[in-house]
Order: sequence, then structure tokens, then C-alpha cells
Amino acid sequence: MGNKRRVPIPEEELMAPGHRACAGCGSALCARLCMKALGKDTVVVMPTGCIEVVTTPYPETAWEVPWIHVAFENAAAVASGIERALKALGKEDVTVAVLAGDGGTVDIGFQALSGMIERGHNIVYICYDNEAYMNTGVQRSGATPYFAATTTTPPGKIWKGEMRPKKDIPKIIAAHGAPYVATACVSHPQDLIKKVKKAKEVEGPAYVHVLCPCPPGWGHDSSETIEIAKLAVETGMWVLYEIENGEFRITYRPKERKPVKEYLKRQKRFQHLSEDDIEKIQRMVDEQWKELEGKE
Amino acid sequence: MIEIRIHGRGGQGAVTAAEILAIAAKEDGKYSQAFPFFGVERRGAPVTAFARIDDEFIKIRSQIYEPDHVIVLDSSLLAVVDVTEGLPEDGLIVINAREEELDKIMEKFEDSDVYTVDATQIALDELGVPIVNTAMVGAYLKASDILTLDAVKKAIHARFSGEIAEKNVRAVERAYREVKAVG
Amino acid sequence: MTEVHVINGNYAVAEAVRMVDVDVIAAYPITPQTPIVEYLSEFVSNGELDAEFIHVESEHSAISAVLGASATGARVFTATASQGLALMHEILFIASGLRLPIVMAVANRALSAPINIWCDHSDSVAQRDTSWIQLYCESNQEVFDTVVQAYRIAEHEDVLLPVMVCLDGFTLSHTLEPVELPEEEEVRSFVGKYEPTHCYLDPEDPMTLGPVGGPDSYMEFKKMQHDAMEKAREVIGEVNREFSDEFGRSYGDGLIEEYNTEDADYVVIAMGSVCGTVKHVIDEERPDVGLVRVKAYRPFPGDRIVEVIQDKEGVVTIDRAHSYGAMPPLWTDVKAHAPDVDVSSTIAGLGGRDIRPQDVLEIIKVAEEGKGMDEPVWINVKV
Amino acid sequence: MGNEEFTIGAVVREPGSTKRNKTGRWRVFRPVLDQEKCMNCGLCFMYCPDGCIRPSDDGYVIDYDYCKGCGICESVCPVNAIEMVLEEG
Repeated sequence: MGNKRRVPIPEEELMAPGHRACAGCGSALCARLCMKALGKDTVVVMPTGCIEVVTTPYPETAWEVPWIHVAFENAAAVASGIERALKALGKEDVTVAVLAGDGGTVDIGFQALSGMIERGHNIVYICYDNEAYMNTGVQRSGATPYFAATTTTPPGKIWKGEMRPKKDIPKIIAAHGAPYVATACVSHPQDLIKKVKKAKEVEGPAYVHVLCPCPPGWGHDSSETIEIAKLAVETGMWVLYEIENGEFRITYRPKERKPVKEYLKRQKRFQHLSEDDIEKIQRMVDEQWKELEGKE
Repeated sequence: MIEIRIHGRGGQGAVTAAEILAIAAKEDGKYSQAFPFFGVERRGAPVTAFARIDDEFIKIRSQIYEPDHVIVLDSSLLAVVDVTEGLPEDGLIVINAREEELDKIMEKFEDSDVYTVDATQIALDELGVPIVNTAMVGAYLKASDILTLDAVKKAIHARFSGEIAEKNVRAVERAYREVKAVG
Repeated sequence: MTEVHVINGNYAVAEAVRMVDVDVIAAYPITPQTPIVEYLSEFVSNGELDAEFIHVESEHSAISAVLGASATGARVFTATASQGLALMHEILFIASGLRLPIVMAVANRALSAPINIWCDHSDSVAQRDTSWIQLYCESNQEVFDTVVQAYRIAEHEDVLLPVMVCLDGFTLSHTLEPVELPEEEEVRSFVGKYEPTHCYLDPEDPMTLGPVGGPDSYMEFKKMQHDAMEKAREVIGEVNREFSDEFGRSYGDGLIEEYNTEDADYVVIAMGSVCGTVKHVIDEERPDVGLVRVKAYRPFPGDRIVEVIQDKEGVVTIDRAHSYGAMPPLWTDVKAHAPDVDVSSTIAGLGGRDIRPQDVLEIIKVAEEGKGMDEPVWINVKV
Repeated sequence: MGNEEFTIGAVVREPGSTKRNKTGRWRVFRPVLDQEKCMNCGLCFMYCPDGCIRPSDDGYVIDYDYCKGCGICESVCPVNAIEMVLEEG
């Protein structure tokens, strides 16, 4: 083995195998990578969701770090209590991290998250966003993108799937004045790890929003998780950026943005779209790019 | 057991007056309760507060319907509130009133044991603000004779600090001297 | 040195929490509990209490934050009332399921609608099945003493369950009366330090808290919770005795307090501050009546109550809450343990409706006349 | 659950104990790594959602006890060193 071109990511695994996530799960990969960035001196708070359920069937746990699940909507509040308790007990060198799905973040958990950010807790909040309630079988969430089919936004005579654009949570968190906000994608692990490490170093609340394909929910083969995630980034459907103390910066710029169709056509959830619908999404993406580029 | 009802307007300190009486009772080695009428009134509205004083621990927890004594922090309330409600015929009423109101008051409360004092003037002179509660406690003290002046002074010092406490003590003492029986 | 202070119930709570020396407080204001939050904020702001105070954005987050802090191994406190407690409902089960010794004060208040800020027990009684120990107080002295005891009970290795200390809104929370306050050193040595071994979040010893408990394990954990609650009966009694040795005050056997029951023909069973008015009526007018004050509503001291009431001519419960479409909760609990005793049921004091001495006499009359067995008698109601 | 001990509050005190659950049984296709072709880039290790490809002195090793056979490793391999092969009953 003369050729040592190993990727520079930490080798230590803090999320053990044997968990029950679906084959090819983007969110499980996200959690695993985030743990590499956070390190073993971390307390993980996880609201109800796929990764919570698949990693902790009593009497087993996949976690090599202290970990707690309480409910669906309060991970940020639980983490707030943990962070202050660690302070009170003189253990301030421990990182407190929330790993939450999109439902637990943008919908039911949003109030607690807003409170946590506003109070300035020193917590890393990571949202693994698979764009619907996958744990309960693919119902739409506030993070479900425009025109996506879910079991509660089935395309029919009236609806074309989800009829509202995806809630822009990173922007809302940034508006709270959080010192660090970033987007990431499982297709770009080194970028993700770098951002989570930065989030960990930041004093105060840091937020990282990670796009994570879900093979059964999005309707693609388990082997395509990374390819599809990459297409999200290459088409501009998902933009990688960070906002450091208010400074906005796009961290990855595709050489040439691919048409969104290449991303959409690979997934069952977008199979019902007409050329016009795809064109509409293309326009939305183009506008978003213009807006984001304008922020730099 | 003596049951006391205090009528005032929000912001005049009726609740504090009841509290001062309860604390003073403790200073005199007695037991007490003080509580507001449990309402949602805001500043300016007519309010009531209550106190109980006894030689034994007070067990009863209901509100006061038949007070032995009534304190009225503002004579303008006489027109809008029946301050004698539940008061026995010979019950004690202490009212903050000006000299020129006395005839009217005597007429209204013929049978009661009525005392008045110009607490507003005392409060303005001693505190610089028309918050009459402590002056009225002083007047009530003289009229009822159920607690010692010394205990009330201690209660004032427990409730207020520094110069404000001293000013309020002066208001108490002056009202204690100036209160008059009119009925 | 012990000193008497004339304070309200909310202040009694805050003083106890200060003396117990909690690490983390998270609370959200709601009438009539708000002053507790304010007093504690003042203590922390002045450096009189070295604790982390989390200004959460809701009661749901208040209980969630103290849960997280307790799971980390800190001693915690929160307080609420009414809608706030209802909002916490979901998390109450989780706090007890995780076996976290959280102490919470509840300034009892009715639930909407119509909106009502005054006292009844609908809020805490509705949480009776959340596996929290519930202790109801009659006086502000008892409020102080019970908060102190609550930490000993909750943190006891055989219990490890959260405790709710209930004080009647306004009637206690906003009423001043003399309370003996001990020195904080005495309180601290009585309560001791909280050093959890069953669970804590620490990278030195990584644990997973709150896993998925499937059909093959869930029931076992619930049975263990039940056993802990049963064990709590003994511990409550023990702590009551030790508290009495240390501070010279006790409240019955810790679970119930009997008043004039020995030779009484009739017995009233009630909870909270109304018991003071019942005692007043017994003293003044009805020496033939006794009172069983239920201090611990959970665990429910049914066997102790049965011992007192079984040979009486009449027994009547006062419920300050109702289970609509059924018999009221306190009556139901008593009857479950005393199926052969005739027990009358009354409902009084909902939404702050004052329970006056004449109402207590009316309640006793219900027992004398043997009414209220199949349907509760509503006291002082206009419809 | 047999004689498992039930902890107070259902606390799990054995970190990483899902390793008892061999998810390799889920597999339909087995990734086979050709060490000759492998250039040791580590992308398969990096992208495995189950963390069951690990670096070793002899190159990357697939832990078949846990590999669910998702095929991500094959798809991300830049030199086609991994082939998905149907498991045999």
C-alpha cells in the first residue's frame, strides 16, 4: 500500500455500527460525520426522529458519547439546560450538540430553537434535513421543497405535490444574530466536518443545516445517496455557504450550474412534474442564486 | 381575632398597608395574615386588601366578609364603594379625608366609630408623593390601639430601606398624632 | 438561628430553593406563580444564590431545560401554574420516566376556559398519572418546609422521582403570614449534596438516556416506576420524621394529617389551604367533626385514610377539581380504597370561588344527610 | 429480553452496544474490494453511512458484520475497485 491518499477525516467512530438506519441513509452518514467533527467530549441531544429511533433500541445504543432523547419539540431547550448545568458543575470544556431532523427543527422544535439561539447558549445545533417526516413514513414538513410528493402532499387533480417553498431556516437563524450559521451537504464531507468544527469553536450558538438524501423518502436507490446529494449542490438546489458574524460567504461554487432537471428526474418524489413545473423550479433556483451571490 | 379591610385605589399602597400591619403584628408577638383581593385590577381602579391579627396562629383561609375595622385610603371611594359592607354597626372606620369633608362623612356614618386624618397632606409633606398607606396605618394604629407604634416602625423598616423608611416613619407618627375621632 | 418572617407563599418557595442551593433554575412567568420567578431572579442577580437561571421562552422549555440539567447531574428547580403546567404535561411523563429528581412548585390555578387566574386544583390533579410525587400544603410554613423536604424525597436512591409541591394560588402564594426560616446551613446540611449514580451526562462515562423501550421492556420500566412510587410512601414518612427532629415541625405522618379525628363522628377529607378553614370551623362550631388532610396526593395514602374513616357516621370529600362525566378525583381515589365506606362527594372552590366557613358547614351537612354518593354536590354554585 | 437487567430510568450504560446487532444480515449485494485496483483514497470509508469500512495497515477493510450492502461505496469509488456481488443463500 504505497499510495497513501487517505481522506483527511478523523478515523475515530463515535457512532457505532449495528444501528437500524435504512441502507444508504444520508442522515446516518451525516450523524456519523458530525460526531467525527465534534469529538468524544460531546453531549448529544437528539429529538424524536429517524436517527434517534434507529440508534437507541433498549438495551442497545450506537452512541459512544453521552446522549439523550427527551421529546420531539424540545431538543434545544433540553440542550440549554445541559449547557448551563455543565457550567454550574464546572465542566465547561464539554461540547453540547443537538442533532435534529428537519421536523424537529423547522416545525415542532422551532420555538425552543429560537429561544436557545436568542439566549446565546454555547451549543452546536445541527439539522439533518431529509425534507420530510421520514420517521413516520414521509409526510411533508416545513422543509419539504416545492412540488415534492409526500404522503400528505400527494400530486392529484388539485395539488402538484407540496405547494409551498421550503422554509429558509438558516436565514431565520442568521436573523437571530447567531455568530455562526452554515449549510452543508453529505456529498461534501470535508466541508461539513470543517463547518461543524468551526461551529464547535464558536462562542455562542452555532447552526449547521445539512441536506441528507433519504432513499425511501426521495425515491432513489440506496447506492445513489451521494450522487443525488452532489446533484443538489451542482444544480444549485442546495447552496453551500456560511455566515460568520454576519459575513456571508458561498463556500462552494459549481463551475457551471447544472439544470435542476438532472437532480429532479433522479427522484420519485418529483416524477409527476411537467416541463413547466421544472421550469418554475429552475427559475426559483436561479433567483435564489442571484440573491445569495448578491450577499457576498 | 381582628379582621381588617383596606379600601384604596391601585397604586395607593393598600396591599402594602395590609402587609405592614401583618409584619407589625409579628413584631408585637402576634399572628397575622395579609392578602390582596385576588383581582385583575390595574393602577387607578378601586382595590381592597385584607389583614387578620390574632394571638394564635390563624387557620381560616377564606376571604373577609365581616371586617371589624375598615381603612379607607381615599375619600373619593365613598361615592363608589360601600365601605361599610359587612361592618358591624359599631365597627371602626378610618378615612383619609380633608377638613371640609367632615360634615358629609359624619352624616354618612352616623352610627360607626369614625376617625379621619388628612393623610394626603401628610404624605405630600413627608414623602413628597400622595401615597397615603403608611400615614393611614399610623392613623389606624391610634384609632384601633391593637398594635404598638414601635412594632409598626419596625415593620416599616422591614418593608422599606434607608431614607424612604425614615420618611414613612415620620408619616406614621404624624398621622398617629393628627387623627381625630369624628363619629 | 431561626427567625420568623412575615412572607407570602411564593417567597417561602423561593427562600427554600435558595437555601437548598440549586444549580439550575429555568422558569417562565405565569400568575400566580410569577413572584417565585421574580424572587429567584433577584437572588441570582444579587449573588445570594449561585445558580444558573435560564430565561426560557415557555413552560414547555422550562421543564425541558431543567430536565436536561437534572440529567447532567445538577440540582434543579422550576415553578408554574395552570396553563403552564398543562403545557408541560408531555414532559412530566418523561421527567419521571427518566427518573430525574426535579422539584417543581405549582401555585395552583384553574384552567381555561373561561380564563381564570384563581385557585383550584384542576391543574395539578390533572397531572396525577404522570408519576410525579404530589405534595399539597396548607400554610406558608408548610410550603417552605415541603420544598426543602421535596429534594430529600426526590433524590432518595429508592425513589428518584420528580416532586411537585402544590400551594394554593393567592390563598397561599400571595398571602403573607409568619414563617420560621432556619439558617441556610441547617437546610443545606439537612438536604445534603445531590450526587447521582443512576444517570448523568458526562463524557467520562457515556450513557444513553431516553432510548426506545419496546414492548419487551417498556412495561418493566413502568413497573419499576410504580415500585419507586410505593417506596416513596416510606421515604416521605422518614423525611417528615427527620425534618421534625431537625426543625421541630412535622405534618402528620408526612402523607396525611389528622385533625380532631379520634372522637369525631364525621370526617372531612380535603387538600390544600381549605383545610385551614375546615379546622377553623371544627374549632369554632363543630367539635364532632374531624379532618383528614391529604398532603401526599401521589403516592395516594389510601390505606391510611381508610384507617381513619372506616367507623365514622359520615365522610365527605372536598374536590377542588372535577373529572367531568365521572365522580371527582379525590373522592374516586378514596372510594377505591374504601369501597365499603359511605363517602359523600362535594365540589367546591373552583376557579377561586371562596370556600367560606358556611360552605364548610354545608359540606358537613352533605355527609350528615348522606348525600353526594352517586353524584357530587356542588357547593355555593348558582346553577 | 431474557435476563437483561432493567436499569433505573432505562439508562443504557454500554456505549456502542448496537454492535451486538449484526446488520450484515440485511445485505442482498456484497461489496467486494479489489485491493489491486484500490488507490487508498478513502472515499468509501468517508461515505459509508454505517461506518463499516475502516482503514487498516492492509488498506481499507469492509466489516461484513454490519455492511447493509447499500452500494454507496461502489458508486463513490473513482477507480471501480468495489464491485457489488449478489449474496449467495
